[in-house]
Amino acid sequence: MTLQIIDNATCTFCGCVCDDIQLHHDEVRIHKANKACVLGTAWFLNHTAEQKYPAALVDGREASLDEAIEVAATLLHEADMPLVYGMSNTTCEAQKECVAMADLLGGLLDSHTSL
Amino acid sequence: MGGKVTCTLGEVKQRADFIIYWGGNPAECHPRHFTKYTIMQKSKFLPRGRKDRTMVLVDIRETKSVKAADIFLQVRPGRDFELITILRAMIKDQHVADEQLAETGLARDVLEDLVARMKSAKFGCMFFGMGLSMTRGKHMNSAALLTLAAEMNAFTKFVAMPMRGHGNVTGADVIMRWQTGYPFGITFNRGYPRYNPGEFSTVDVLVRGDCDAAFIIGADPGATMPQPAIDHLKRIPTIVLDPHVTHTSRLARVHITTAPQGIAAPGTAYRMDELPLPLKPALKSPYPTDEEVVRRINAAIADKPFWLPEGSQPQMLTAQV
Amino acid sequence: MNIAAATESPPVTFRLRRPPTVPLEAETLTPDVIERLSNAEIRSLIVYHGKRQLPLSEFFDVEGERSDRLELHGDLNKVRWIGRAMSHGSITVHGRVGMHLGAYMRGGEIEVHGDAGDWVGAEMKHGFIRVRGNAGGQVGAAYRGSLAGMKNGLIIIDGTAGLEVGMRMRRGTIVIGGRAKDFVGLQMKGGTIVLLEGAEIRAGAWMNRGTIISLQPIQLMPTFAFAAAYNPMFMHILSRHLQPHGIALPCAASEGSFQLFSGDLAVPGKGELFVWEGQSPAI
Amino acid sequence: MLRIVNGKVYDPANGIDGQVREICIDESGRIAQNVTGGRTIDATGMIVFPGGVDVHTHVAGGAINFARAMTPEDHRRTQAFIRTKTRRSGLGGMAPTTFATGYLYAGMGWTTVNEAAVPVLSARHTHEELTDIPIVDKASLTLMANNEIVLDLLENGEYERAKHAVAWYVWAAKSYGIKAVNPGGVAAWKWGHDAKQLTSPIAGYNNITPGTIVTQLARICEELNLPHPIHLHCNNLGAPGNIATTIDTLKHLEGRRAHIAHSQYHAYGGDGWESMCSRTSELADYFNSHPQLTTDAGAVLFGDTVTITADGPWQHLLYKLTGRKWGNLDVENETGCGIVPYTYRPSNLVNAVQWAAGLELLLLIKDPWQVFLSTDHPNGGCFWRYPEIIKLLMCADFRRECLTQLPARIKKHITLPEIDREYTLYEVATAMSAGPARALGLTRKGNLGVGCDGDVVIYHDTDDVEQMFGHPRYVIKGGEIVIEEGEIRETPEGREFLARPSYDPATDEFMKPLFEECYTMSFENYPVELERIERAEIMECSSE
Repeated sequence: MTLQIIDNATCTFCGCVCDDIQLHHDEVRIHKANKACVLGTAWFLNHTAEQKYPAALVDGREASLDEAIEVAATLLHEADMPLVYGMSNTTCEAQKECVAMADLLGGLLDSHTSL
Repeated sequence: MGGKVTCTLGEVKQRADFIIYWGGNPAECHPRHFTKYTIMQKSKFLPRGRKDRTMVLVDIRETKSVKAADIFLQVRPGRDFELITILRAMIKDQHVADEQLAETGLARDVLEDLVARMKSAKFGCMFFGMGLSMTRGKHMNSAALLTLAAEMNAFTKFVAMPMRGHGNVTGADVIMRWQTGYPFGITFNRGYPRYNPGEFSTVDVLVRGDCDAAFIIGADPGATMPQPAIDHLKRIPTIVLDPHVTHTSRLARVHITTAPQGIAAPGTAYRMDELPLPLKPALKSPYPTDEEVVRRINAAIADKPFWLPEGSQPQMLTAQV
Repeated sequence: MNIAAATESPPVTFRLRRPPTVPLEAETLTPDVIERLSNAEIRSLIVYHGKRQLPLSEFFDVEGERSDRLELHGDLNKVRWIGRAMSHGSITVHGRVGMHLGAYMRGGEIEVHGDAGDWVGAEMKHGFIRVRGNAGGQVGAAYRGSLAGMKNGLIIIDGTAGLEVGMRMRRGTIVIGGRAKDFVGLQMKGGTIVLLEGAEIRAGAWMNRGTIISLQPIQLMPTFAFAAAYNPMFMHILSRHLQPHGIALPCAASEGSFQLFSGDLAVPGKGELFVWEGQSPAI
Repeated sequence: MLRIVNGKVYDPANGIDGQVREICIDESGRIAQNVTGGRTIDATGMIVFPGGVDVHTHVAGGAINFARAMTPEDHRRTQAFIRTKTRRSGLGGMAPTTFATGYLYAGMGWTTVNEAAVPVLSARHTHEELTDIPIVDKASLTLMANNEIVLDLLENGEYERAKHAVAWYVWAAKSYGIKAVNPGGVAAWKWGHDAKQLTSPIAGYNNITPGTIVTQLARICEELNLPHPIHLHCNNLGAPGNIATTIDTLKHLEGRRAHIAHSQYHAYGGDGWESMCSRTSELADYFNSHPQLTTDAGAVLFGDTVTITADGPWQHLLYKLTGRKWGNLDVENETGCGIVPYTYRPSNLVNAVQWAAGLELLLLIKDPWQVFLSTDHPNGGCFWRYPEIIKLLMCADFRRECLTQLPARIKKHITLPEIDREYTLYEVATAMSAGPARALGLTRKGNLGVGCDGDVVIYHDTDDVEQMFGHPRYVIKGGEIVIEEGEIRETPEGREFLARPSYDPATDEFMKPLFEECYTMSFENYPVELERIERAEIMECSSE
């Protein structure tokens, strides 16, 4: 099977954020990450498009995405002092939504930087 | 009061003839840093590449990065702040006594040589890692190195930069700054952003038990934080978004599986020098992106009554001058 | 401490009835606000329980009204900003108290029979704070980014204190009875810090001016230089200033002398760090 | 749809000077001849202006974002915008957050802003911030006068190639035009030097001088037909005696159009801080005899601010003078910037001269179509203080009162006490809206003619000028009422203006190897994708 190639892909494993990686993939799995370092290669090759986990878990049981979103919203909305934390391994687009969430909730907002 | 004097990595690649790595191990933690950005690169100003550059590594132990260094300075554990402060004094020709120098584990001639090299550099750059910023003294250790770099500009061009780890942590920092004015450690409980690391930073908040719900994304505090913090996460409703079921997911009320960024989720990530780069996902994930899920949670929250009562205006807690 | 007894009305007392589950921001707990209000008005003052705005009476039983003397009872370790920017009057707390006690204070007195959190007397301008127990970090310090911490006044912590005591302080006096953690007097610009039991590392780091006095041996920054050994005159004056509070500094040459170190050379600064060598002073 | 009746209209673009006119805005948000239905605002006793246009400000991108992180102490004492159910929170002050920037500009009737300094490398970042500035429309300028690829081409006499490279950069950055900062000086600063002589080769080069860079870039902007001419920050900013450099720079323009940024900072005589004086009359004379030139004042107001400029050498000097904080950020191959918090004090002779010089320029340049309101935000003062400047321009008595606060010896250093001119409302409308819009080539801005954007500000007509301009009765953006009686009603997203100059398609191929030599990111990832610009409005520029 011939693999599809993506040029100048960006690796977000470490703060170097190298954007010159050539990825060879078959839509399910990345088979080769040219130019990536040992850490980056592991990062690219260890993620797949397989469905390994349930869409969501609520109180330890499998749940639908819709249900999990509603439960999450309710728990966060009820809290007197909710915390929004993390944002390292995610995109800027998601980070903006997280800042919006803390603003909307009137809660705490913090990233890995504070550690 | 010092400050922060920095640059993009391309400037280092083009110009830096003198590079210090302090408390970091790029050979193992940022493997392409040497080759892509710093010591190995040739440029029009440094045509011989590695030969035109000097690299100093400062750390408490020998790491794999030592091989790449011209000079390795082994500082005594916990004495980084003292050593940097001594260097600040030495560049200004202030006399520091021998026995006090010795506390750092380094001899006078070694430090004098270092100062001479720093001053004679055309363009110096200091990178610092978690060996500096996460050990005793923490933010003051980083501040010390940034101040030393700023003060070096009285003699020659000098910059400093943290070696940020953790993927896109820089992006979070940059975005929070433009949307809230502060980089981290923020509360909105009065309806506008306030900042106080130590008071609003997560470890402290969790250890003191100051929050009553937590939304965790792109991090696994259940694996990395001190036990009292983890215990509090167990006590309160915790919600986790992650491509994997993590330690934190297992103690959470809600876990939602999302597509990994840059592999199956598109968007942007910031490099450690605050340069944004586009992501080019190769795979199509069966899971939604973080962006999509957070947006949907926000929409669901927005459908509920707004937390500030109609017409109420929280009192601001302004500085008193 | 003798809180002026001869005021015309009895104090307003606050008894915690429901412990807050998240931080309770109560900057209205200050004489400047309370002295103008009736009991009912005091009860309906807004406090912030996390993000929720609630009347003070949700958390406190309030007795009395219209007094500039406040008495607080209970474990208030989650209650923040008590006595913020107060200009006169007094606050007495029986129990622990949370962060920012007496921050931006301009006058009056605060006494805590218990422990206090971080930022006691941060950026205060005048007044007197006494904490009978331990305090957190940043006592009398500057908030992040501010050029100056405490500008005048007196803070006495009988117990231990946390990091960065007196960070960037400009004037005034801080006394720490127990041991203080790292970075006492960080970037100090003036004023006096007295350490009765010494401190951990990096005392006086990057100080520009000001005085740190330690009655116990202390680990010095390498960028401090020995200047002299003597018994400075001002120690008498300071001792007399602190004596009403039950604190005595050794002054007599017969008991020993002070080693004076100056620094921080890195700035380069003209700060003074005195370390007592001699008999243990009686406190 | 909206109809504004009975207001006194000041619309300099159409020569309307205080006549009562009806202004109609149709459902597309444009000024129309007539509309039926919709709301009617009775503006009896009020005056009607086109929305303000800021020709030169720094509100988005790496530098201002650096400044935000450096000044938490200012955020704590400043105005906060409290979150509402639909509106994001924000902080004002010296370096406002993006949301607050939109609220503050709209709050005083400004509806278009031009971010004047964007390194191509951080253009992607700048656009993300611009997207987060609500209400106002935006444009941005790309920094070019220290770009090493372009400088190398000019050094080798490859003018045509340089022109294509500039055009390529403008489109790669999705910007609106070219900003030249301290030509050659920032490149020299990367070695710790500066470029002070217009005719001496810059550090690292043999042929090109700051003067040749100015001449060639002005020509390039003209030949590319960019809507805005070269936007020039002259060499030697802030230095006593720099008037000579400034006049010399203007001569190097050889009669071409140009916009000179914050000229207050470039109009000093003297040979040191003690003898520093204002030489604004000389500079004003030059403008008065060269109508193709425009400028903005870069006025200084007393108080706290944070200075941000791509002029790194100046910032290092300022840091040494203040001993406070200093931030510096050099951007590979292109530019750099410095950040220093600063307090302008009336008791300080230099600051007093700067304060006077900004006002002098606004008053001595005769044609308000040539000189515009600006503080070079946040350098000379924060943009939300513009109403104070308007008051200073409209009230000579108030100016004289302020002059008494200055050191007595100031008189020998400035000419402001001798100036009696007072701005009329018509002149204010020109300097804050119609003029900057025309200089920017934004034909639908600063103009209440039919077909133009429905950006209108309505003030109470009162004698208290500062109150009047600081608190508009209504602010209308694209036909929507966004501010009413000081309350924010709506926060629509603004548009972004882009210019697309044409360039040889082979430029990509030519740039790639040069790029890869200098930069650390992939060439293909460098240009900002057009899809990232929300509500882009593209001006196609055809070269002759």
